[in-house]
Amino acid sequence: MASGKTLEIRTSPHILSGYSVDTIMFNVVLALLPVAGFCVFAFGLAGLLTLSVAVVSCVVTEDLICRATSKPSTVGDWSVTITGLLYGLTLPPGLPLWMTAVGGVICVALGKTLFGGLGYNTFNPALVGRAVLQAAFPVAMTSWIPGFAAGRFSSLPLSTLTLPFTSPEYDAITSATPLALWKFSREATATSDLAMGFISGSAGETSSVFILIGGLYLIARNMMNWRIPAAIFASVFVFSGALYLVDPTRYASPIFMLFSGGLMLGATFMATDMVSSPMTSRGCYLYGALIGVVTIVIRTWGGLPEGVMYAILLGNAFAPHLDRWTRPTIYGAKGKEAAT
Amino acid sequence: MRPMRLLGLKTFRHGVHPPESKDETSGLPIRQFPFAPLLIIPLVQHMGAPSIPVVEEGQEVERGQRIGRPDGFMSVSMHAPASGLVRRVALAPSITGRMVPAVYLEPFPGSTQEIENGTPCPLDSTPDEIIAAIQDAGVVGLGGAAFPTHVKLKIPEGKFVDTLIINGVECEPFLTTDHRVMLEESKDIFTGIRYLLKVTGAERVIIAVEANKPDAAEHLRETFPADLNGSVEVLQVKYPQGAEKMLFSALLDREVPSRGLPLDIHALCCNVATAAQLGQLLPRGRGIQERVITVTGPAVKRKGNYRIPIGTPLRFLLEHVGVADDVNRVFLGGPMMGATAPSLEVSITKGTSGVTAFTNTAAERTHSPVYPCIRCGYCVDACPIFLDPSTLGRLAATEQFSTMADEYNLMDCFECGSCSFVCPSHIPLVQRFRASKAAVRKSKAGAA
Amino acid sequence: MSQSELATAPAPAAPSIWHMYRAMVGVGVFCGLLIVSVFQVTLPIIERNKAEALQEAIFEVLPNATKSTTYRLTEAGGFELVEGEDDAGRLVYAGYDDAEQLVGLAVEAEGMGYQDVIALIYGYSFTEQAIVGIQVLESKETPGLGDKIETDADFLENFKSLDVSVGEDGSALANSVVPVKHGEKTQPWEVDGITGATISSVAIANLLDRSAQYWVPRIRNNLADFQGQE
Amino acid sequence: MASSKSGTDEFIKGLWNENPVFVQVLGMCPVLAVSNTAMNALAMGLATAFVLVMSNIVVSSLRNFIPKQVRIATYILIIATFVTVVDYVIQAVSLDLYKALGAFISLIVVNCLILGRAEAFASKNTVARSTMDGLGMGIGFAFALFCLGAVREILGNGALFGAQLFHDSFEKWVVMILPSGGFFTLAAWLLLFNWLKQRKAKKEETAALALQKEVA
Amino acid sequence: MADDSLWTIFINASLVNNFVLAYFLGICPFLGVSAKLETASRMGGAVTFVMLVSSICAFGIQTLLVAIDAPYLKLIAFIAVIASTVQLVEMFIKKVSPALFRSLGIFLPLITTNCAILGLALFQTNKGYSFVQCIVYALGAGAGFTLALVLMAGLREKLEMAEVPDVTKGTAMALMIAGLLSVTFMGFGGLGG
Repeated sequence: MASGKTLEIRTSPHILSGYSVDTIMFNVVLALLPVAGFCVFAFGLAGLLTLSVAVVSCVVTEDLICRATSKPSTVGDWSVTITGLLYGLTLPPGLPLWMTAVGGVICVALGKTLFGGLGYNTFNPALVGRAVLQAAFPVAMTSWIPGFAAGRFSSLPLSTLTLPFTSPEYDAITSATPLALWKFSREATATSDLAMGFISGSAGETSSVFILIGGLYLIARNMMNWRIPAAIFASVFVFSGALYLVDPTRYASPIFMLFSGGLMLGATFMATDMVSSPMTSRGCYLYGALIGVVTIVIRTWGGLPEGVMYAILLGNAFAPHLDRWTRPTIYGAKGKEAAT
Repeated sequence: MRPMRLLGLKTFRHGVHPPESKDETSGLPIRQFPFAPLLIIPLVQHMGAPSIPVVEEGQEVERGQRIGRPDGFMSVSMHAPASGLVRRVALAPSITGRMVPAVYLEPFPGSTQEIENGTPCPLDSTPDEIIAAIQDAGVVGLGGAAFPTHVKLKIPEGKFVDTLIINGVECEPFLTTDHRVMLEESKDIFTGIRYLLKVTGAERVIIAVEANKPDAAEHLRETFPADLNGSVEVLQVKYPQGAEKMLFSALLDREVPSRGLPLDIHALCCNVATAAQLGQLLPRGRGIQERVITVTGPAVKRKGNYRIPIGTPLRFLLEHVGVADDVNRVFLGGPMMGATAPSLEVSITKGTSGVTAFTNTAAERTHSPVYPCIRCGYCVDACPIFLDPSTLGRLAATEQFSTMADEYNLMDCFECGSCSFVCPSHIPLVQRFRASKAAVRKSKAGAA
Repeated sequence: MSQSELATAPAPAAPSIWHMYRAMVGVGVFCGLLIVSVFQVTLPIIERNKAEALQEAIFEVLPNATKSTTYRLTEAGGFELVEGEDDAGRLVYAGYDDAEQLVGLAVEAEGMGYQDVIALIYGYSFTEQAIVGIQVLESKETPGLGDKIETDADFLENFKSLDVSVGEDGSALANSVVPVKHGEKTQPWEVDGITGATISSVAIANLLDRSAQYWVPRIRNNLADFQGQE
Repeated sequence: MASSKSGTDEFIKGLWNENPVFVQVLGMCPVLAVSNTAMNALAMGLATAFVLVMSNIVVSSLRNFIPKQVRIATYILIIATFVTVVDYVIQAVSLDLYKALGAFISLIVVNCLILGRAEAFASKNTVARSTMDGLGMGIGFAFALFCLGAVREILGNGALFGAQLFHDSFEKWVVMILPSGGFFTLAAWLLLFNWLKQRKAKKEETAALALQKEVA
Repeated sequence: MADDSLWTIFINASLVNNFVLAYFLGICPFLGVSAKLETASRMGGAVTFVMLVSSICAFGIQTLLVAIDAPYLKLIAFIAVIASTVQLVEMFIKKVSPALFRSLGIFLPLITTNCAILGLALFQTNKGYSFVQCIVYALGAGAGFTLALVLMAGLREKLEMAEVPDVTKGTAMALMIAGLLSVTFMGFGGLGG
């Protein structure tokens, strides 16, 4: 044996599980690809452009901020790609691209890097961008184009290429989302259409099936906390089901509530953002239940047809408290007094 | 908290599943290891006060002869692992990196493996006599902690033990010593158990074996003496089940109070190899001269389970079994809790249960970059004592040590390494906790 | 800042009670004089400003009116002319044209909007039995969305002639004012909503309905009270 | 307290180095609440400045007349008086402005800046110096409010002082005139100030280092 | 307006028009006392309590001022009475419950000049609330203030352990969080309708 060999000293443990932040993040991106693919299929060029601009603006912003602060670029950990993809999937396709880009900058700058970057964003960055954009451009953010339009691969909605900082003009055909239809005219949408995505809505919220496939993949690989979506779905189902039983004409059916709007996407990919969600198991159940209940409250009694985004942001704000309240009792705490 | 019973097997809550890596050595019988040209026997091989040397430089000793006497109750005797010449009584490097007093012993060429018998301690002695004999035999916990066994067995007034647990879990990856001992020395184990039951007054004994050692469990069941009250319990495979606290909650559904002792829940845990040693030594009146050690890891050429004399220098050991050229890390113990050998000059002690050597390529994985904590919660789900390693890690990074100790129970951490193992950000959590604990102790000492 | 520091400032040797009284009373007198004099000076201007603003709003919602008087709902259910600056009680404003002919009444109404209370004044025309104009006095509706209730041309078109005719028994409106989705207005008592500002437009329709249900029958049953002016 | 400073110094410090909003972060409620347009912001700033100057003058001229024990009560009384005065004056001048500023004029009374200056400065200094201090702080406050209001109005309304700046097709950033926009804009200004401060500190540090080297 | 249901008043005061996040009232304690959860929740409790007391006082003063027809004394009367009431309450608590005083006491003088208290008094007068409505309004405002403060404290404690860039540290970061909370609370819009 080579006697001059230097040994490296490290403290235990000396083996690791093999999971790494970048592999987890990369797998989330993979899980999002079917959803993104369906978005492009349903909304054509508009969907493709919205997603691309969202991702590019987020990635470029992060890279530039890293450069400006002379830190090594953190683009390689894939987290900002997730942010960009998720953010793009929450936007209405056909949103003026300059707004998409502005929102992307807000996502990364306000939502993430100014708080210290990966691991320190207290709110889900994608939702920060979307919420600020919703507040800034309420009209543009609630103008939906119908999916599966003829010629969607050859032409763009009028609003997409609006010049920066100017107001968009809209095509004659805009359509209401299922939730808006229900809220303002009590029209329910067929469940099969909801599940398969033959509806209008944000880029990524229209196909529940692909969202669930992505979610199941991540759960199977233990890269997502299944308790959060489970708790959200359960609380939404129970709460809206109870209301539905009280008065089916006033309150929408629980199935409709589950499959409409951004609930699927939000519960599966946004609420489960590791950094901004609680860590303890019981905390995750409470967090999910809170998000589910607030969503239904806003949808049912609030002024907006959709409330998932706000519910998740509120959940993020509660996350530190949930972690604190549900911190597990340590081993042996039972007999602590007896011992001392 | 109820012990989990998945697939009908008991276990504790949380914990991790590192790759076991035991197949290469679990089937290899224990083999005797030769004497090194120079044995360096540290006089601190256990928790507590160092032994006091009773030999002088230039003195000839016989194998099994006492060379150190205990310094008070919290200390044990030390015996010569080989017949030979005491070269020096001086400082030697230890695993902690500090220099400790040691006896340098040069075995006579052709020194026999035969051992001289001392005064036997029969099974019908009084508990106090047995305890004295155990201290005299230099027995310490062979699982790794090296806590003097007789101290543990001394039951204070007013306390009692109802269950004795013999720990054959061996949850550390790579290590197979306990496995082999259970297969090959079951007779000694049961003899040891009889002594232990006698000393502690326990009513029953439970031998705990993980499900990945079915042959050992089977063998112990078959040879279990009919007159002994007890059983062999097979547990689910999970790390760190070998920690006695985890064993108590898995087997008995009892939790040792925070900063309390197993005695508080009327249980006592003893490593299976320790029991085997007792069974071997006490009836013959001998002291410990050697122990079974698994030498393994990707860098080791002739892996195996060896009976190695105490004091064998690491360099001699590795040269004898042969290691790959690109070896770059050697651990004393397993990869989860074992310590890195600071140099090849340290020697095998009573607490060494294994020697694991890694090559560059095998260690590559652990070189991935450190990311910020993403609060994935893996560590929270892994920690067997339900701490919040994520928050503790952040607090450690910002040096909020008193918060860590007062609000987040830092001092309950026993550094099993589960959190660091699962951390996808590769944050050296255990390392931070060790440093933080040291800082807390220092400030407490300063305050007092 | 300030308060905690102030509280902990060490107290010097106590001055006499007289000093404290002198200081408090002195400052009090000074302050009182200042306030009362400013109040006296500004009061008429403020009253005039308010009256002018009100007048403007009344003429805005009653297109043909050039003169207005204020009436109060009496406890008996009738209306009496309000003299001078008295503004107690529930008031309505009668508008007259150049020929001193009563053209209608302006009524103030409030209701909960999306964010906060929306306050508005609307004009009720006797001849048309309809609301002929509204003006929002106070609203905190979302800029860009909810504030369309003040700017959206299609929406304001509703109130050029919104039917609030009284039903046969004279105690309630023949048809309630109801909000409908944008572009689906078919009846004169329906309010064509604003897409994207549904809540705010519905709020307007609802608060008009509530107010008209209360006022219009009372006004019609006491028409004579307003004619007394001539 | 800074007895060697001239009146001009007292004036200047409030404008920049001790700017009540950007540096001391005082009186945040009106800063955020009524800064949605430049006009409102400026009006509010000037109203606050007026109350600040007047109360500083009165407090400093009465400083030997008011016993310590009742000073806070009398200061509040004096401030509340001037606030009431301002309240009526604005109502008389412009009803629209009064409506836009709403209850926040009355709330000047609890602006910690004013009580803070009365206690920390006016009660210990001459009338002249207190006036200058009040003017400096007041104008600094109004200036900061204007900075906020201008940004919010330009982005949120495409206008400044009600005059349209851009073509009709300018898309208004509604968020800027919403409450959250107030928080964000002030945060952005503070970020800018922090950045400038740090850059200055860094420059001084490097200059000092260079000097040290030269000396060595 | 005065015919609002109590539930509507409560929801509006606490969530839709949250005093801190929509009206910017009580920003100073919001930024100043929100670094630690412990103090934040106690401050919230103290403010709610003082709001309740001063709301009742303000209702009484307003009734009196209307009776003697002296509207110009409103501001002075409010501020003076609220300040002295808080002092009296402080002394009373100190005597009756020293434990409560220890947890709330240090905040009481700070609260006197908190604009949320005076704002509450002015708003309830402007809205012409009845006595019961005033109490519900005060409770709602207090609950909303406490909620905002506690959420803020939780997030700030979490960020205590973050490697926040130097430019963002301090008030700027607090304001950014407040802005994000304010955006979040926009979701409650229309709930009180």
